[in-house]
Amino acid sequence: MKFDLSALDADSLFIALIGYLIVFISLVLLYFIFDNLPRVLNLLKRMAASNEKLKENPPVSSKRNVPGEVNAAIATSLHLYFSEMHDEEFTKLTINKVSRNYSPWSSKIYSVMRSQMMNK
Amino acid sequence: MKFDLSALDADSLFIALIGYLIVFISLVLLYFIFDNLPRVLNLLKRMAASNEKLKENPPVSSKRNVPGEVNAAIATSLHLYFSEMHDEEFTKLTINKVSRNYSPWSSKIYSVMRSQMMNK
Amino acid sequence: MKFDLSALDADSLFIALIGYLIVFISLVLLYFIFDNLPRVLNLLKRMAASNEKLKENPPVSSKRNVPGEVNAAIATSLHLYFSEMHDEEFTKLTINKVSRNYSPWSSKIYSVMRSQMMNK
Amino acid sequence: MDGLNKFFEFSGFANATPGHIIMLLIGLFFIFLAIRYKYEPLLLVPIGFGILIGNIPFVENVGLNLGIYEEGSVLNYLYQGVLKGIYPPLIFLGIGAMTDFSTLISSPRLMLLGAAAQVGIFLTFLGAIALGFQQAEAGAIGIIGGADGPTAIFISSRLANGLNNTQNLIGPIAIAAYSYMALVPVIQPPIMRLLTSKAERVIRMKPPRTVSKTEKMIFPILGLLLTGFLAPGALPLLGMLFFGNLLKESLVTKRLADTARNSMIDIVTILLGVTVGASTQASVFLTPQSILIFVLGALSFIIATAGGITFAKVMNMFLKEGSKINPLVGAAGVSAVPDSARVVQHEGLKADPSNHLLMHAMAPNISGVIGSAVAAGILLSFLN
Amino acid sequence: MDGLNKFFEFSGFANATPGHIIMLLIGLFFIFLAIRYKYEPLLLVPIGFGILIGNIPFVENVGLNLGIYEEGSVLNYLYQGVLKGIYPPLIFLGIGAMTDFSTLISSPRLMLLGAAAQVGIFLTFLGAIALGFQQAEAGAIGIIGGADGPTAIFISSRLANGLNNTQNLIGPIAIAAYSYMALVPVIQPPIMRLLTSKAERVIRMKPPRTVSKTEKMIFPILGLLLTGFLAPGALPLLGMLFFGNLLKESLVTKRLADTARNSMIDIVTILLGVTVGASTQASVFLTPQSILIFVLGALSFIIATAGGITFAKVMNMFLKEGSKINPLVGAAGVSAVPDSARVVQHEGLKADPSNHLLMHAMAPNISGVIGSAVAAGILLSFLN
Amino acid sequence: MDGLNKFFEFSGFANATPGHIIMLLIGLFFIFLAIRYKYEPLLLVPIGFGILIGNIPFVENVGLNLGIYEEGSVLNYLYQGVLKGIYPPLIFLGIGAMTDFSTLISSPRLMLLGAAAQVGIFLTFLGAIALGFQQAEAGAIGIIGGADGPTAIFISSRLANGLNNTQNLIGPIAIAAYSYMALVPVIQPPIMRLLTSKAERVIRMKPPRTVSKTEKMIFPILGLLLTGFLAPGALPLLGMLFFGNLLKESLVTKRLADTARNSMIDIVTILLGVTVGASTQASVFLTPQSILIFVLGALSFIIATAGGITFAKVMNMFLKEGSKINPLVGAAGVSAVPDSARVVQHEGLKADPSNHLLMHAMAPNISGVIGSAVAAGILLSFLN
Ligand code: NA
Ligand code: NA
Ligand code: NA
Repeated sequence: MKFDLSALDADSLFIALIGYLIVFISLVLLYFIFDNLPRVLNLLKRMAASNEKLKENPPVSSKRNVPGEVNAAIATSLHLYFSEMHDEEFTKLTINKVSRNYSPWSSKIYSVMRSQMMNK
Repeated sequence: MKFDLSALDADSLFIALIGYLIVFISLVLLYFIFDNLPRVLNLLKRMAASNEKLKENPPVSSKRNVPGEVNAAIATSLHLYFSEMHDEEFTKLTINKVSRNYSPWSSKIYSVMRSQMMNK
Repeated sequence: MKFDLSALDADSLFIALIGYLIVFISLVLLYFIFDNLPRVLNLLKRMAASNEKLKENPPVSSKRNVPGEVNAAIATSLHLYFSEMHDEEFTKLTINKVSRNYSPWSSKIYSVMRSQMMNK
Repeated sequence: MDGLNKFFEFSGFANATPGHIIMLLIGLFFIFLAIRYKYEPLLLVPIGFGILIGNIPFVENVGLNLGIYEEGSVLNYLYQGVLKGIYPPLIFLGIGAMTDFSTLISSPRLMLLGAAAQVGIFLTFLGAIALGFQQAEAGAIGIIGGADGPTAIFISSRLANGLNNTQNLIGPIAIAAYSYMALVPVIQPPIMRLLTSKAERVIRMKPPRTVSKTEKMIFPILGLLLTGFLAPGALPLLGMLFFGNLLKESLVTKRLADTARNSMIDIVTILLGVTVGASTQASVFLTPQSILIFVLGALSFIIATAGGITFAKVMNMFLKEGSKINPLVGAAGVSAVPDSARVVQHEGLKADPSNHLLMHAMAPNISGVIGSAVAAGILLSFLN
Repeated sequence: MDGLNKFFEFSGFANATPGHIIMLLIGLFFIFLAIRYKYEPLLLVPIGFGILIGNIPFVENVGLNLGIYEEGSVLNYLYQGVLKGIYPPLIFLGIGAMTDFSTLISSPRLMLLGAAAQVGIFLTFLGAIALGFQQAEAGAIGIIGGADGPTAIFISSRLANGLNNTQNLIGPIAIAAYSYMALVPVIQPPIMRLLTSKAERVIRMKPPRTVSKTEKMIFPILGLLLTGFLAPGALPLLGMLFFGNLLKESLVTKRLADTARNSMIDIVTILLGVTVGASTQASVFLTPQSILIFVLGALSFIIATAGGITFAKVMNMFLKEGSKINPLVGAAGVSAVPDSARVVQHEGLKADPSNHLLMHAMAPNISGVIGSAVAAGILLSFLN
Repeated sequence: MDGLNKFFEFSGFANATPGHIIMLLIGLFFIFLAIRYKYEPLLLVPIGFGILIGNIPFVENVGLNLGIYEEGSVLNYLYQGVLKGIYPPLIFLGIGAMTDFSTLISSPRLMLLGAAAQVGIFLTFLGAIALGFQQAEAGAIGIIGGADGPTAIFISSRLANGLNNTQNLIGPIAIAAYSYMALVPVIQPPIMRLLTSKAERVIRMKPPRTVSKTEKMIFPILGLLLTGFLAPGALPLLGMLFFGNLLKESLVTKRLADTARNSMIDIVTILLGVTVGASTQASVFLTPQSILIFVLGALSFIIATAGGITFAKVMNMFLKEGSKINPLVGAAGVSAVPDSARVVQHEGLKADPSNHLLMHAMAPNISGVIGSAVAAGILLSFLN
């Protein structure tokens, strides 16, 4: 096997050239986008700011806004009411674990579950 | 595509009806079972209670009952005897880890292993 | 189905015999190897000892020897310089996490990444 | 410049269609909902991003092997878990390992509400037939009313998978199911207020009793045997659900339960989410059927909610004072665990700020999962 | 009511046979053993529940795709890992990542006991032939004497998998292997007392020396090369075992070792357990062969134990006072890690309450694993 | 003794060739480098041990099913993930979930350096053709210059996989890529000193600005759309990379990101490493091609480094005082994350002990990954 430049057909040269070109184009575009992004975001923020006021407390959102902690607290207290064995540590655990919640049905099941798991 | 009730053949109606029926049957049965389970369990517990006395200390069970902690402790002490580098923390670690034991051969290997891992 | 010793052809007996033999051979060899390994290692250690002196500070190795901690520390300080929100705990976290580093490109990326992740 | 042409032919710019743009916007919207409102983020983020990946315009069947429907593409390999119905049972395994059935064991009568709500499935099934879908397809569409992502995906992978002259409706059905599950807090409250009187909404219920470890261990075993004998078709789902739960409750297989409910379910969720998303390639997804499916899905959620509430009111006719059921709790029977239970809690608090229904709602909520899995099993055995 | 009939035909009630009931009871018994006595819970719970899932009576080959032997069913897909012999090597990978070979390195002569105990494998192999099994099947059955679940499953997936006119004995062999491993504390003690004198049982042994990190790193590498050259057939198992161990001992791949010995092995264990369990479908499992396999399995455990002990006594003839081996330690050669080592420890304490044999027993115990894997490799190369 | 002969025929002693010995030594050398110098241990240990496993001499195609190229062997099943290009995207998913793109977002102009360095890929591509490789093979070889293991494996699995009369070069290409990535600290410094003046090496750069959470969330989305439209062929890699990154930055899918960057990527890394290693079976690996590939690989790394540095110097001509770029930073454009960035840091410190370039080097370093993935996508669409 010898090094034979004549093997370099136009096609291959094209590919190399255009390929390199496109790599540049992609990253140049990314450059332009993220160079200007901050400006764009500030603009959007200002627009968003106004929407916020509307979005902040409609039924849905407010429903959503029953924060996990509060809810876990309720569940916990509900629970402590009829649970037998439980102690401070467990309760703390519950509240802490609220963040790690999960379920393919909903990402909020776990917080509820945790509090129930206590009577195990 | 229009909504055409005439498309509803008897077969489909049957399926819907029977399907819904069976869903109910399953959960009704589960209801009955778990409504009565506590009673049944108490019954069994009383029966079990007597068996316990027999089951509690036959060779097998007693063999099994060399509790992991004790054994880990033995292994540890055995180990400390000829180990070079070890400290209080490690020892604690060992005892604590006893619960997390595992092996497809047996779920008790890990406790033994842990105590050995100490001289690494 | 009855127990029929005549079913035991020479071939099967051979297999059993040779099989058992080989099992022994393998473990006997392992025995010899690891019975003598300590001696061999001491020998090598003595040889290695001399190589150490050469190996210890060539360009490569020294390059490598910029220890992860130091580097993470640099990265951290660099970072703290232009980061907004950060606190003692984060910094500690960073240094601690240095060991858990990983990347299919290199096992050292994570330490660098960790320190950057701080401004999240 | 033949080369440049070839590059351009392959680029997204040459192949973009309005359909692609629409789908990309939908994908972005899913991601927005997940991040901004935390609607099911663990599903909407992967699905949303999957929609983006699947709808970048590229040339198919030129050996590039990018499309999820092109044999030999990476996405296609990962998609097999959806197509063969392997991911949903594994997810149920993880769910079982993280779900506590106590509430359900302690107040079993509430399970009936979980059964009642499944009416949504069967009426939607009939509705789909009336709209001209084939029986098999109709069955898969009906399950949207089960408010249970994995169940919907599993059954559509069996009944509406593009084989034996059905259409492949897995994508639309999955997307519809998850969308409405995310919108439960929007869909249910009006119906709940419509069907219940103030007097009913303030009914207080006794706290459930505590449940023994033994009961918890027995539940998955009896649950399997009973549902298995009645609806073997539900085995792949319920078998794994109860298996995972036994790993959790046996107390001697903790490390397996931990892995099942963490790394295992996470890995499957990532792969399922992104491939289901990518399976919504414009060419396949933007069809009149998809729109019909979304309409039917909305109806099934409404019917299911109404079914649960009404049945609670019926039960109250036979229950003596003091042991009556707050009909709001019936709405949790649709499952969509645990969102609908939280909606119940929230509506209950509105009617009486000191009346917490959450724990009571969990029972029908979880039994609704079993209910819809059984329904799926039945439909499978009748329709495949 | 054609509909109701169809439902009934599909339900478990219509299809239940005495076989199903027997298997269901066996499954429940496994779960009971695991929870009540903690016998190998990480295996008996998944296997036991798998037996339940596999023996819910359902109609096969009507497109329902429920059976583990029906192509296209979820169980069948997961079962491929058993059938193709993929799960066992992955489990060995995890085992290697959690096993410490120090004891074995520090007192290598005890490895011979691990070799001796493998006599159980080869005599059982001959016994199986005498009972009319084919050579290949006999080889798979013999490995039960290796007291090593994954090895038994791997070799039976190669030699007794229902192909080239062998029967599929994977289920019975796996169940037998795991059952007897769980019963080691019942099977071994009588034999140990029978074959040893009080004087022998009280022999004390020197504590093993400490082992250097370097030795630990070298072990998996030399172990691979040596066993690989002698018995290439053992590579899939031992290659992975030593690979996992190097991940652990190299000290530079900690995160890989952690994953291998935690989430990875857990996931594989769950899938292997439940599918092996489900593969015991009554129709396939309840055969005279299975009973013969259980008989042969019991024998192989007894022979292996006797072999280990006897060889220890033989070695003592050549060892000078003070460096003699306590023959009880020989019993650990069967592996069944680490139960048989614990039995040794326990029997030793009975003879002399201050004589702890555990650490000494670990060496033959672990080398027994290598020994049976090598045996498996040999049998594979001769019999496939 | 027919039996003994048969055993011997199967043993490694009968089948060992000089090739086997050479490969075994190479494998041991990889492991040595990983443990002694911590060169990429997470890859060199699995690959090194894989080389050992794959080069234990055994008889192929006698039904033993040991070889990675024998259908039905365990290694062959695990190797499918490499052969079908499934592992690399999953690794990119994990990488995305652990990579922080802040530096790149905060000083985007440095991305151009990551583009410039990709010249190594295309010149090597031409060089390979000049050496008589076919276009497709040449493309795969060129990507070695991308200094990116997974990308190299992915593209060679597509372009040089032994199908449509190409040779299977996956093994040599992967080994070359990882070897040179490990040797970056040896290869780059001389070139850096050769191409830069002392004055240039001491240039100080402004610390990058802080980046907002929103920017981080937007990056993976825009990154996907842009690169996807321009080079759809890069989707399998970049789609997953950006997907993983969104899981990380969305802040609402933390548990998925954790699993993706821990257990998931670890499992894939273990399997990819050991199978890539085992795929270097002497018979396949020890060919003149492999040697040429190693030569070309070395060249591509050198060219790439030079390309990055030179382009930085070119940029400086157009940049006003104070905002000039330290050309050393250009060397990081080859990726080999983060080693080349560390080399830059180290060389920078040599020139000025108080000038830390690490953070600046990360930008071209990471954009180099995107750059080579795009290059791979282009080559795929042109060459497959
Ligand atoms: Na439901
Ligand atoms: Na053994
Ligand atoms: Na690169």
